[in-house]
Amino acid sequence: MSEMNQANHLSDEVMINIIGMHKWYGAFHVLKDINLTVHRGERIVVCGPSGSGKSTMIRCINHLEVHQQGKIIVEGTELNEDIKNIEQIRREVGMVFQHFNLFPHLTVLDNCTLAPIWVNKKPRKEAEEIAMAYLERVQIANQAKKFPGQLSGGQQQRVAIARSLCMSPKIMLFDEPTSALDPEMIKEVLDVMIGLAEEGMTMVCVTHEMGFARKVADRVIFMDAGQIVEQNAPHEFFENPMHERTKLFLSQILDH
Amino acid sequence: MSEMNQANHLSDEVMINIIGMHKWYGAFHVLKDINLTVHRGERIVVCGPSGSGKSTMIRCINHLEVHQQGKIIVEGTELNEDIKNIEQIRREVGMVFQHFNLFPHLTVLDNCTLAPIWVNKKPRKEAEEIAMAYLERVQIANQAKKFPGQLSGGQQQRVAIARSLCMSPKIMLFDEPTSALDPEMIKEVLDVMIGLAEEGMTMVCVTHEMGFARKVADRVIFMDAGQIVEQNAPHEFFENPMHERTKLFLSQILDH
Amino acid sequence: MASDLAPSKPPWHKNPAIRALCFQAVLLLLVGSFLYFIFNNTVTNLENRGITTSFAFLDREAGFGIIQSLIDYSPTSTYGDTFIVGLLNTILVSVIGIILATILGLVIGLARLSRNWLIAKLAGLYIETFRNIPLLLQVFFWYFAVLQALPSPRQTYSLGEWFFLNIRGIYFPKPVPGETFWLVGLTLIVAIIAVIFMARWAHQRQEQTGKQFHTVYVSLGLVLGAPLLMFLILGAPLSWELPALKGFNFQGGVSVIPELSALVIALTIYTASSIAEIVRSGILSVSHGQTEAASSLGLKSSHTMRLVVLPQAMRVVIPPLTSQYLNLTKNSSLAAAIGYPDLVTVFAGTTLNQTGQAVVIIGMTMMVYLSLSLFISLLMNWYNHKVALVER
Amino acid sequence: MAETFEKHPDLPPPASEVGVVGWLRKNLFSSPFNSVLTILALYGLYLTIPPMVNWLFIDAAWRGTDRAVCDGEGIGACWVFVSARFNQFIYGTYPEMEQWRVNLGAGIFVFLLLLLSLPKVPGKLWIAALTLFVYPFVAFALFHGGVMGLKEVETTLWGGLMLTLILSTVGIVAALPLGILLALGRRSNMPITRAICVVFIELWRGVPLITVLFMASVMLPLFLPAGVEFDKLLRALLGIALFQAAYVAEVVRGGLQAIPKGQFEAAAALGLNYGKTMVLIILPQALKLVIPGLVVTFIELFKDTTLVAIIGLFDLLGIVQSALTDPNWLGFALEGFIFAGLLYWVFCFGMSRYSLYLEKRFETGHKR
Amino acid sequence: GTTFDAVKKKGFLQCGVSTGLPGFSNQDDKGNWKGIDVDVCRAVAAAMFGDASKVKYTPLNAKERFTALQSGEVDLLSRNTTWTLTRDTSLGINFAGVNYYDGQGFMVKKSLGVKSAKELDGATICIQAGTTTELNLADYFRAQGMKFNPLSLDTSDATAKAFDAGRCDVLTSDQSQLYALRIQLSKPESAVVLPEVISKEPLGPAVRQGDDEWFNLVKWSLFTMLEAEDLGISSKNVDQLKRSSKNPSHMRVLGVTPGMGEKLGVPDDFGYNIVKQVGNYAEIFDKNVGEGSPLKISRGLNALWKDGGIQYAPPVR
Ligand SMILES: Nc1ncnc2c1ncn2[C@@H]1O[C@H](COP(=O)(O)OP(=O)(O)OP(=O)(O)O)[C@@H](O)[C@H]1O
Ligand SMILES: Nc1ncnc2c1ncn2[C@@H]1O[C@H](COP(=O)(O)OP(=O)(O)OP(=O)(O)O)[C@@H](O)[C@H]1O
Ligand SMILES: [Mg+2]
Ligand SMILES: [Mg+2]
Repeated sequence: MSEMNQANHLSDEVMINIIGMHKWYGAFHVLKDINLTVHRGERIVVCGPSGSGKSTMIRCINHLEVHQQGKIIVEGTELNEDIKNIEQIRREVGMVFQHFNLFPHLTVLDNCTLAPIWVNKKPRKEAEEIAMAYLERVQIANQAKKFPGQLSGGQQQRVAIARSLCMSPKIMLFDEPTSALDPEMIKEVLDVMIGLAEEGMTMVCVTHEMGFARKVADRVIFMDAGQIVEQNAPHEFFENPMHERTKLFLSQILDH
Repeated sequence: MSEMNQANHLSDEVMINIIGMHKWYGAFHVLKDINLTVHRGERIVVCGPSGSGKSTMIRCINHLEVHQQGKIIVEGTELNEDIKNIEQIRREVGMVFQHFNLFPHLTVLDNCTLAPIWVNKKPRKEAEEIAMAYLERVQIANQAKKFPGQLSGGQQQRVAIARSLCMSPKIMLFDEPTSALDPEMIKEVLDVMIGLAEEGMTMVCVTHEMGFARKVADRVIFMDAGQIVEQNAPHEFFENPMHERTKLFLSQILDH
Repeated sequence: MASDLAPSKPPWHKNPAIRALCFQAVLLLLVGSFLYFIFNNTVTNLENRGITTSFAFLDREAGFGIIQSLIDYSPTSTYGDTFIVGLLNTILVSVIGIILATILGLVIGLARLSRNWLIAKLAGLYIETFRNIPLLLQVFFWYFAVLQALPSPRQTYSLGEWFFLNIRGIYFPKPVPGETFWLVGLTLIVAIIAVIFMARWAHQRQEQTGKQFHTVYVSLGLVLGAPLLMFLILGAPLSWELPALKGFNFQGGVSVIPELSALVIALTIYTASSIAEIVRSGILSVSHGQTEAASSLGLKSSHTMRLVVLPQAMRVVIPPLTSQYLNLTKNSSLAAAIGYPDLVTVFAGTTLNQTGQAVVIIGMTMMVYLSLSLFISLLMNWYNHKVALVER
Repeated sequence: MAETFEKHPDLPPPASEVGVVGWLRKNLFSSPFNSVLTILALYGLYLTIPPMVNWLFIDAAWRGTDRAVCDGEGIGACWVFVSARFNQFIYGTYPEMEQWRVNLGAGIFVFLLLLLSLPKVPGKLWIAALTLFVYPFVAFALFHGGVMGLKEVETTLWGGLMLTLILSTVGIVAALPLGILLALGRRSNMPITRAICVVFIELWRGVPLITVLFMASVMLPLFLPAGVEFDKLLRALLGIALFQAAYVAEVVRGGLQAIPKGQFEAAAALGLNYGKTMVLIILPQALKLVIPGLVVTFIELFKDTTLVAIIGLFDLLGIVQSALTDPNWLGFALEGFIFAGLLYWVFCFGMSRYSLYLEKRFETGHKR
Repeated sequence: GTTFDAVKKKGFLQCGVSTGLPGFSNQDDKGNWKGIDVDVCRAVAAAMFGDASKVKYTPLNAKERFTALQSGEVDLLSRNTTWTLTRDTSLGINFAGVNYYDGQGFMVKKSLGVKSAKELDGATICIQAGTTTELNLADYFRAQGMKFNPLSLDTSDATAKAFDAGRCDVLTSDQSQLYALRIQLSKPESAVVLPEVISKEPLGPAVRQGDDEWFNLVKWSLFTMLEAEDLGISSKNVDQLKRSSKNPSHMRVLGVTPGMGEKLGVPDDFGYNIVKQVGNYAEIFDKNVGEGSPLKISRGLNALWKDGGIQYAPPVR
């Protein structure tokens, strides 16, 4: 479990530490005793069948969902009800959603400068420069003046990534960033994510793109029924799955 | 025109006879001089490019559209403005629509028993027995108490077929019954239709499922610009199309 | 689970739950003290001005007349009675208005959808005209038009010796039941019970044998015919009190005052224009495919309407329709403008003025309207819940 | 074996399908029942339209200064009555010398609205803020006077169409912020806040406006400490604004509900707090969605302002009514009501068309 | 008292008047308020501020008037309001005198041929809602054992309109109003006022209870006009009398002899200001409702005590 395929870029510093975390929706026990440590620069892919709690888990990391037991420590700060802590952590953690969730009433550029200006209190000019740099980075700078509704899905998702990057997050969370996209567009987005990974960004990514997992993940985590069933380096994970459940899942996923 | 691939099930009785039929939408001449004879037990597939008038033609057969010239005779009764004739014919002709058109406020079972009770004046009990038999037939009897909104598209289309069958129609018309369905569901519905064909139902089916046409059709009719361009037995039709227009169409259809 | 693994609690002033609680407490305090401030001012003001506020006045003699009352009312009745009279009159216009507006709205709404171009356009014209003119103006207009158009009692329009129409109102004969008339009533009740049983029997027969039965005609025959037969057998034990011109006015019979007519006409015409739009959108909301599917199954168009279109249209129609009913009821308070003795005119008007009990009277009036609207919204929620489409 | 195929030319449809005959057959005489309806309707029109046109236009008295021109047999509508009173119908008893102030104020308002509704004008937000927050004070100073050397014109002199417009615009503008707050409160997850907002909204929506106005006009002073008093117009406005706020709140709530949850989540994930999320992300979208709904409530309010006539304010309807009691012009109520009705109709119809137009425009919105 | 001080402080008087009753209070085509009730307001303003124009008017309908006074919306209610025991005691108001003695009467169309109110059994009667007339009417018909249909309308001109249209046979109101309303009919000659007077209707200004100072001022402003008529002081001769009259009564009323104003808390020349700017009672009566007006009502009960009427002012001394 400790073998990582490209371990050279990893540092010892712990970025995310989840200890014995449980979560319920009403009476439904959706996450059960989750324990997870993510180091600086580590790239983690989370997979598992639908409804297994993958989204819920990563949404707990920036407190979009509230957990009821256990601890989540992000960059040394514990997530609790203290609203200041949470705002602090959300500034450090970028999140990209399946459905992009761009703000349709703002231009691409305004989408990207909104948080730097209002949360980080940057002057507009500086914020715009940074934003343009990141838009350049995701190769979409020429669309800066357009509205999200005028872009294709892949372009929208890239804007969403740029928007997160504008806050200079230390960790990026991705929740199935490509699953709402048409096949041609998936590649656009994956390329951007691979680029990010190469630059050493700490990433936690829920995805079923096994190609991506194989290529960039330091560790693949398999979840089922609210629990982490197995975690391992990608080649180990794909070639020697330990659990029956994992094998079944992989057989379905890799078949098509 | 007399070679049919599985001609053994055909009888000489003419079920549908369309003679020199024209139809206009306002000034737009949508059907031009349609002549078509369908015998008992015959299975006819209608294909052709979009807008060529396929739907319009089969909708004329049960007078959902009114034609302006020529004759349509169904089971010996001519379609004219006499409302009694039309109701009579509609009882004998079942129709399945692209978008199912189930009644959302009624359960699956009630959808199926509505017409037998109110049109054929059957006692409810008997109507329900028949309905259950047909629901069984399309393998959906266990969903009888659900509402259409709770079913998947394929299930809904099968209910729609069962609903038509409950009137014990002598002829079934299908207007692209599978084109609103996801790929996995198409098979469910086609299987039911093949079953019907095997039982000797007279069928006129607008569809682009060429596999289905090859397998069950007695005759394939190709329409373009409001006219019947070519009609032939399936193997002839697919292997030796006569007209340029047909060849072009087939090359597009079979390519993918 | 070890308790040290519970998420740690932040200090209380950083806890959003506690903050929310504090915010709400402050809000409650503000609202509460605002209400108290008002209450206090009112009490001191009333005291300073020597007004005593209580319900005692409701038992005192009113001393003024009211032109139309559904209960026995005379100037010797109490102020409490004026409340009842006003309330009943409000209910009367509302109920008549609701019935007529529904019928007219339905007709106009269907006309709007008519395949007849002229009819559809005329219905559209009706809707756009009456929807865009203030109701109060229409009330005045109709009152004025009604008054202008009608002759004085001496030049009255009449239909034989039975019906009269003049500026004082419409007059009908009033039935005066004879001694044995109760038997006719009894027959009617028996007939209704019989119809209920028959309907059940017909339904069951249809369930079992599929045979349909002309329930509507037979019931009509039964309900109308049986009492009529009884009536004739008993030798017509009913006399009519005919209205007749005595002195200044027609006396006797049943009369409808022009204020009521004008108000009902205005409310009906105004509300019908909204109802027509609701009906139209309701019917249009049922997709064309539904009608096609129904007719391709061989259903008659009347059956298609009854079994397929209406049940689905109702879902869309009922909620806005109910709020139109509510609006009509609230709008009936415009009666004050033309002197129809509804709750606002009689109770919140004359009675308030004679007694000076503004707080109590306005409070009671508002409570009446409020309870009505709460009642109707509860009903509506219940209905919505009942007919909600089941989806995946 | 297939038969020979030749392409048919498009034929013209049978005469019964197109042209005047086709149109008539299809639209007026498609069935016996429809034919009867058509004939009945035509007969009804024949009975009503010619006399109405005669009375309204042909036989009407258009010119003159006193009622003499209207008295006599066969004379239709007396529009002279309306033209004699026209100034009063528009401005009430606002002094004639000062009416330019009203015109100026209205002109500025129309100009601002034009700026707001033309698509290409930059800085919409600022113009909107100007219209909502600065303009009302300017307008009040202009109309009321007593500052900058303008002669004071008391609100009791305001009337006519001017008052109607003031009541309805101020009503909606004042109701907007309160309505938004109430809507936010009703959507909040704090139970007490929610309860207070629900009670407020349902209370106001449950009672007729006329009782609200009555309360505002006679009972409000009873609620205030002795000595505190304010203008009757202001009190009517307060009643209208509170009443309207409840309706606005419900419309805005509809808009808030239509904003997908993802927008809240994305804002939270970027570290925006509740206030910023609302102001920067949610409200701009929600308000845009509800503009057509707001226009509709505005039309309702515009019509409902006539009720102030019952509490003795001389709005358009009130002033027409009071003109009818002029001993010199008795008997022209119909003309007065038709004139007022027409004015109201033009405004309401215009606005309802505008809201339809908006609905269409926002349907495409920013989508591709 | 609070009202007195408040009025003094704001520098004008808020006066509740009728929304439009010719002779009593109505707006002329320039928007100025005119009428005998209006002149009471003006007299009070003249007394207090030495300027009769320092009045703002609030038009009130019958239903609103007491609430408006109670709530402090107006300082003085001068709106043909009948002084009754109930109103004086239970509404928290005080009547400050009577500026017009009136009585309720009936008006009918001549064509009905009715000569007396006793013939009105079963008639439909138009009446203004919320007035004492409404109560008197019911009393009268009860006492006579007759029936009637009351059509209660909001404003007096609504009653006139309904009567004119023939909606009712009879219009009942205070006699003074009947004359005023008669000239609003399309054919005034077609209506007659019946001889019966069925009630006493002393109309007068009213103030809120609890401010005696204010009550006094209103009361004595009214009396001063009566006293001026009694003493022969009118707006025409007031300047001359002020300069030269040696009659001690004149000198007291016109403030030549100091002391009277002080007792009321106003300048000593308040009497002079009232007469000069508003007139004496005979003048305002004549101008608004009497021979000098279209109403042409005779003085009758409203003549001074000396002339066979019952208008009588206590001496200003
Ligand atoms: N707000 C909620 N209330 C109640 N149950 C919820 C809620 N959100 C999610 N769930 C349930 O929690 C479980 C886990 O949901 P989650 O979205 O985390 O699954 P997932 O692994 O991301 O699945 P998918 O691959 O479909 O996105 C599911 O069974 C889901 O139905
Ligand atoms: N109600 C109508 N009014 C006017 N034109 C119509 C109407 N319905 C269909 N059409 C036109 O008639 C032509 C034939 O339509 P039809 O629906 O029969 O085509 P189709 O062959 O079924 O095409 P598709 O494969 O797209 O279903 C089309 O050009 C269509 O635009
Ligand atoms: Mg998920
Ligand atoms: Mg088609």
